[in-house]
Amino acid sequence: MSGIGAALLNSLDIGLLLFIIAVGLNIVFGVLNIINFAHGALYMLGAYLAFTLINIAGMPFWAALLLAPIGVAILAVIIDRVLLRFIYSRDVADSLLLTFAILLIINESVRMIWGSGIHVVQPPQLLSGSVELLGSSVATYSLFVIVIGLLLLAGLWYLFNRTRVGRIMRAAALDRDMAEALCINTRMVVTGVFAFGAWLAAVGGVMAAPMRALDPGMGDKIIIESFIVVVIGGLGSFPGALLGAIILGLIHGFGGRYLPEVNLLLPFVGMALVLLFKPNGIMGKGASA
Amino acid sequence: MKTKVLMAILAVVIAGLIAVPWIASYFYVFIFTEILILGLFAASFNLIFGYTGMLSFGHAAFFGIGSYATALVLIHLEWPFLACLLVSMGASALLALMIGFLSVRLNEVYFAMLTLAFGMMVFAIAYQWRSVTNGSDGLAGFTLGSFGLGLDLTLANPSVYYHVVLAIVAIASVVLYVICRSSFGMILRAIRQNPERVSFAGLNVRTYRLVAFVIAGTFAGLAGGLIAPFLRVASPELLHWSMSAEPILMAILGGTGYFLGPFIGSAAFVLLETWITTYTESWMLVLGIILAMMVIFFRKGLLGTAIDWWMEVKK
Amino acid sequence: MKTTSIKKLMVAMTAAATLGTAGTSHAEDPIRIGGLYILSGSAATYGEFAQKGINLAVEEINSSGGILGRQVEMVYEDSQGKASVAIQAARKLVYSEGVDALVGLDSSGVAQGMVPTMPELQKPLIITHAATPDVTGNLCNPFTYRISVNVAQNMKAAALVAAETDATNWTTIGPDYAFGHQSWEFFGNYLKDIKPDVNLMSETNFPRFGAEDFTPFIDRVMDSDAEGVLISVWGGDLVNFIRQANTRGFFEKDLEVMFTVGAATEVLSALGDEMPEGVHLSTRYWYEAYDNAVNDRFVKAYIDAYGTPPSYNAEGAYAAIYAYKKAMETAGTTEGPAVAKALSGMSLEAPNGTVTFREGDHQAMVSPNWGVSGPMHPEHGIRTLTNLQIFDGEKVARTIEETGCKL
Amino acid sequence: MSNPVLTIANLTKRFGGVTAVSDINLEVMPKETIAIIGPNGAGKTTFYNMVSGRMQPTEGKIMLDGKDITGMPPHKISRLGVSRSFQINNIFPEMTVQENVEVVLSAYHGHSRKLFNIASRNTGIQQEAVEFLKRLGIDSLKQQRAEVISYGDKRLLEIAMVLATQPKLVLLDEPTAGMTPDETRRTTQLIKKLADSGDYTFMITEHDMDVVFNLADRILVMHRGEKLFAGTPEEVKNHPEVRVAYLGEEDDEAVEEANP
Amino acid sequence: MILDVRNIQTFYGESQALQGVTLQLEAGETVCILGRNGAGKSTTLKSIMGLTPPRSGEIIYDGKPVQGWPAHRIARAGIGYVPEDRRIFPGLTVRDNLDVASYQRKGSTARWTVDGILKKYEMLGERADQDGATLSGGQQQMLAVARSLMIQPRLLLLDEPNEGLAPVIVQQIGELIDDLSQTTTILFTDQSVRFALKHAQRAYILEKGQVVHEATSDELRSDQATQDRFLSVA
Repeated sequence: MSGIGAALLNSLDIGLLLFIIAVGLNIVFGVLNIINFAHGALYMLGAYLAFTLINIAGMPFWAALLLAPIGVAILAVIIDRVLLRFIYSRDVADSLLLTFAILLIINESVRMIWGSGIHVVQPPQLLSGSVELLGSSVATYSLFVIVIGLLLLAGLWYLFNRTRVGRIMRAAALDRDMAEALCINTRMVVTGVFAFGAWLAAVGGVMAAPMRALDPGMGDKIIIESFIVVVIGGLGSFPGALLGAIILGLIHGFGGRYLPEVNLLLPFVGMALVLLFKPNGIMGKGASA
Repeated sequence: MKTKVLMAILAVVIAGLIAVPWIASYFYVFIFTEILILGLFAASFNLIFGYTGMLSFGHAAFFGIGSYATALVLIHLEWPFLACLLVSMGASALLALMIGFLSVRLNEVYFAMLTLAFGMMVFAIAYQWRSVTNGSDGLAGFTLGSFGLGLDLTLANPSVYYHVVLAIVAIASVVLYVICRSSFGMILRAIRQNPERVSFAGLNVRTYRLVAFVIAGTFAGLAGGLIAPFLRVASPELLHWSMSAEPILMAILGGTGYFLGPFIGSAAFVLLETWITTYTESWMLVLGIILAMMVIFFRKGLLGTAIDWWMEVKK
Repeated sequence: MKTTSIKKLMVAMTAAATLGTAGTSHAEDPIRIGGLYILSGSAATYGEFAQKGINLAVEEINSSGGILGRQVEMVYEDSQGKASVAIQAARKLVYSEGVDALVGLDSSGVAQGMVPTMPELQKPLIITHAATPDVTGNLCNPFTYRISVNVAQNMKAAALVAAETDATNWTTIGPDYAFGHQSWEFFGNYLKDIKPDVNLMSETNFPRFGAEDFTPFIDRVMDSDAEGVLISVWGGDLVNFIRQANTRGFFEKDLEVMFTVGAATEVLSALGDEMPEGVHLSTRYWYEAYDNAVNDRFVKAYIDAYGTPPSYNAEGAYAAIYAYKKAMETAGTTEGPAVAKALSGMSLEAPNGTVTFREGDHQAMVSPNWGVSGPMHPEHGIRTLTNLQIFDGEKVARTIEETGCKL
Repeated sequence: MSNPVLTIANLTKRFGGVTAVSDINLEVMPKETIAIIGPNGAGKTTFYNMVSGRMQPTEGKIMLDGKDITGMPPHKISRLGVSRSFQINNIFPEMTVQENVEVVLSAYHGHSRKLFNIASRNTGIQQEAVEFLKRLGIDSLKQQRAEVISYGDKRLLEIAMVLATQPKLVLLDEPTAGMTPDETRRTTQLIKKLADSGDYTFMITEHDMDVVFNLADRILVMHRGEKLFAGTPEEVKNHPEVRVAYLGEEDDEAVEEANP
Repeated sequence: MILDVRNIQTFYGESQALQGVTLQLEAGETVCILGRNGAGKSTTLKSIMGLTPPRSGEIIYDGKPVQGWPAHRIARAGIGYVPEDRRIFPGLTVRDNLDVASYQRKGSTARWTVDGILKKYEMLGERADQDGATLSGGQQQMLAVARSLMIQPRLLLLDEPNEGLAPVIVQQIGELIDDLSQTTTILFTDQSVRFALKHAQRAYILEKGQVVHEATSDELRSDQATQDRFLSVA
């Protein structure tokens, strides 16, 4: 039985990291109707910035967790102002293509700046051990990821439901014209939301850095996973993103253990099934066939 | 007058293409073979994207299945090449029918995501079904026998193979072109511009989208059948989603609004890659910048922009 | 009027098409060697290592008079780890860049696709990294050589190491593609031969390549009654694997753990002291394993130039350039078929000793290095290897019959 | 007496708790022009959407020529002979004016299933398309891209496309909305001419009362989803309840009753 | 003069909705725009608000030309807007619907606050924590008007405030307009002559995107011919 407990914890660990990464993708889609192909690249940037701050500048992990995402968010503002502003009024296909171009540019830039070697970041001393839980030892850092993921979920819920800024974002997403007529500068909301999505991607990157080796392909590895999370949970729904992330976490956690022959196939089967029967995702708005 | 000029240009281009092995350096035989095959792949994609308005992110599934089909037939049955291509087209048509049947009812993002999922499922199967597909290594080491139809062609000679590809791509392009210009093709263009109006004209839009999807898949399969002997390998990367991105980039680069756009895009893509990689390893960076510029400023692609420019000059 | 403009167009087209063609080679032109490595994406670090090794060799050779009195010039292409890309890139190197010889290949899949096309290109290829046995086996041909250790050699050595342990129940954790599966198959077969009473468990573990999270597989092995485990995960995946295994207490269990690519320097330097002590690590070349002048010079030059000890991949690439120097000077020409022929049966002094390309299959008779991870190196920031074992190259190689190569 | 083209019985549409269309009964006779009017929110568009198959009715029946078409998808209803125009332009912007009509014609004639007949060589359909453009007086624009012609001409093009399927019943949804007064006059005359030709049965919604009274043989007045009144234009003009609906003369007594 | 609209022409794509609309409002007035469906009433308000910027013509608010400004800037200048279909933000509570709109110009004190409104309009106060979308039509209308007050408007644009509402509610809306008109300039549209004449001092009649008649309420009340001609079915 210890196997199931361990697999469960492991699934949660994978799932909540995926949630942290994918929820930004989902918010950007929900509010801006943009499928951000470069989301994985922004996640990678977050991880590399954390590496630079921790291993090269010698800062503590906590400082990197604070600073790296801000750096990526600033870059996102530039991307928004220089490139994306041209395509907000166009159809989704254009945003897919433009963000794909941005992905290529960021990927190659990362390789030019940081080289192609494998880098690792140490978890902070406080979190580097492991604890006994559910009959198996679990890395303290994994628990930290789970906790941060849940905190982020709570924070997002609080932001969107209990703060004025969050409500303004929702209002702007629901009805841009009406929001404008109520003194809300929706153009700024758009930039802000894109930067916020990038910030979340980068938080995911910093969180991943102590458990995942950094290499210039790490963004590509995560982007399709993030799509799967978002599609399964429901485009534009962040509780959906959590559900999707946990489902994918379970597929990896249990699929790897009990169905290793098809563990490459399973996520895509899950994604296709959801799209076939609930195209808007399990928690998506107006789900219908 | 205008048609005459166009026909003359086309004739020169075709004559030039036929003459490639004699007028260009040997390497360009390979480059042009690749351009033609990828051009056909991109043109097949553009039937559903540029004409019908469906952004598929799984088109490589058909390209890949075509390459595996040809490779498998060559390895196990040693049939003539033409027969291999027919098997490739059949296999991809069948796969397109299955995927299309489930996918065409979804729109936009959902269609893109579902085709991505199906494409990656096919990739995962090819990657892991070692007994049939040889897993991650792919199928290699097959040799081309005869061409078929009693023609005595040394297919192993790259120049000969180039001419065979040129002939087949030319025939396939004419067929695709006729389909695009047919009443059916007109309906497809109408569906992209205004699907609802088409259904109010009494047509089942879903059926038309499916037929277009299957035709596109079949021609992608033909392109895949041509690429396997050219690359000497059928490997899983031909099925990967990043391979699905290539025809999208080519179609956009060349111009989705024109039949020849994807071919121009394929030529630009392959030549750019060849030339740029000579000077820098950061080819992806250059490609990213070019793509961003195309999407933002030249949405009509190279061909569209050139035609607009020409019209401007003539005025 | 019209004919003239068409003629002009034809001329222009021809000119454009001829662009980029290499001129015919003259004696004073440099000898060009094409390098085909992964230069982008997750595994780009391997291409970078090879380039570092090659650059050293080229600098040394050029500063001491070149090959046949001509300077050496490298031209690189990115294989992207894809066979389809690599084959077209090789054609570009040969037909457009006019290279005289090729080195390279990291991925086995790429090698499997590439190798059958070599006779068509009529240029020799020395594989410096890709380890699939087939390219010096049933896919062998007169133009293809390998200077690095292949899976069969490494697994034969691994079986010898494993046979000396007390473990009888063996399983594996390997990437879910050809390399992982092949490693396990060869290892199992050899081990069964040497020590018939071992038990090869049917419960094997093949996480997907690039999986990032290996915990489910680590747990599975820990829950099983395995006593020995062969781990062929490599690169960034291996770094992830070991860090995750540490947190699960995997190395505290009473297990014989063998990492088939564990002593790769990029992995060791990424991990530092997170690499546990007392596990079996292998690499295709360990920089402190050889006590000879060539190795001393190579290691010193490498550390001076790049600040880190050389990886196996850099060594293979470095030696390959010297192999071409010797072969071209033996043949007295850079003509592809002649150079290829000269390589067959040739021996050269490389950092890992005297290396001979066996005539029967063109595989270099080299040995993997197996050792046990020891204390941290005082300067290099990586684990040292203790109990180093270097096997006789002939002894760990398959027989020609076994390879299936008919040359 | 001929049979009605369209028979609508107890047609009702509810969205959640809101009843958008409530229990409408109507018979449309061949060759007549019937107008449907009513203030905003009266349910005209929902009514249209049900007849053309865009929405499924909650209750009731729609019969075309005695055949039950309730709940059929739009393309089937269109095949059976109901053709509609839309409030906003619904053409193919990147095609020429003539091609716009050809699309509809080839759908109607079944050419759309032919993969290998070059459309531009199909002279039969081309001539027919030009015929329809002539009928609407826009044949001189046939080679223009549809997106560049004037707004009024686009609406005429749409009517040409609607007519091209030889429909038993033509639904026009605010055919003169957004037109300049000049265009409105021209369009009204054209529709009048088509209606007088006796070839078509029209159902029209329109806010411009001049247009309505000019064209309609009968008028159905809807108010808050219900049929308020149906009759000839004269009757409608003089009907007190209709005046109330439009001018908003609330029954003051009713207000007081509800507000004791 | 607080608002001076001069000959504006507005298009939806190529469909011309306004064919040159001209109207003026003095500060403190309550004015109504009458007209049938599709006459251009809503478009006139949206054009003033900057939501469908006119292609030509001028809009002078408080002495400043505001055409071409983004809508939020026009709103910040003090024009409040209540759209035809109310457009309450679903999923946000009544209080939050008010809160997102709260805006205060620098150097001025806010006359309207969330708490102040919830207190003044009991109906909203009782439902402060209810999802705005679950309110009845009339309640939503109240909320929409209240929400527009949160930007501290000096001029309020109300688009068909009565549409689809029961008579008793219409009466309440009328009272609300009367109350607000004590302190705020109001421009509203309506299809109902009776209501308009009861609550506005002047009216413009729009037809086919043009002002076809302009009169004080008293004049129009006795002018049956004009009423019938422009507003009835006759």
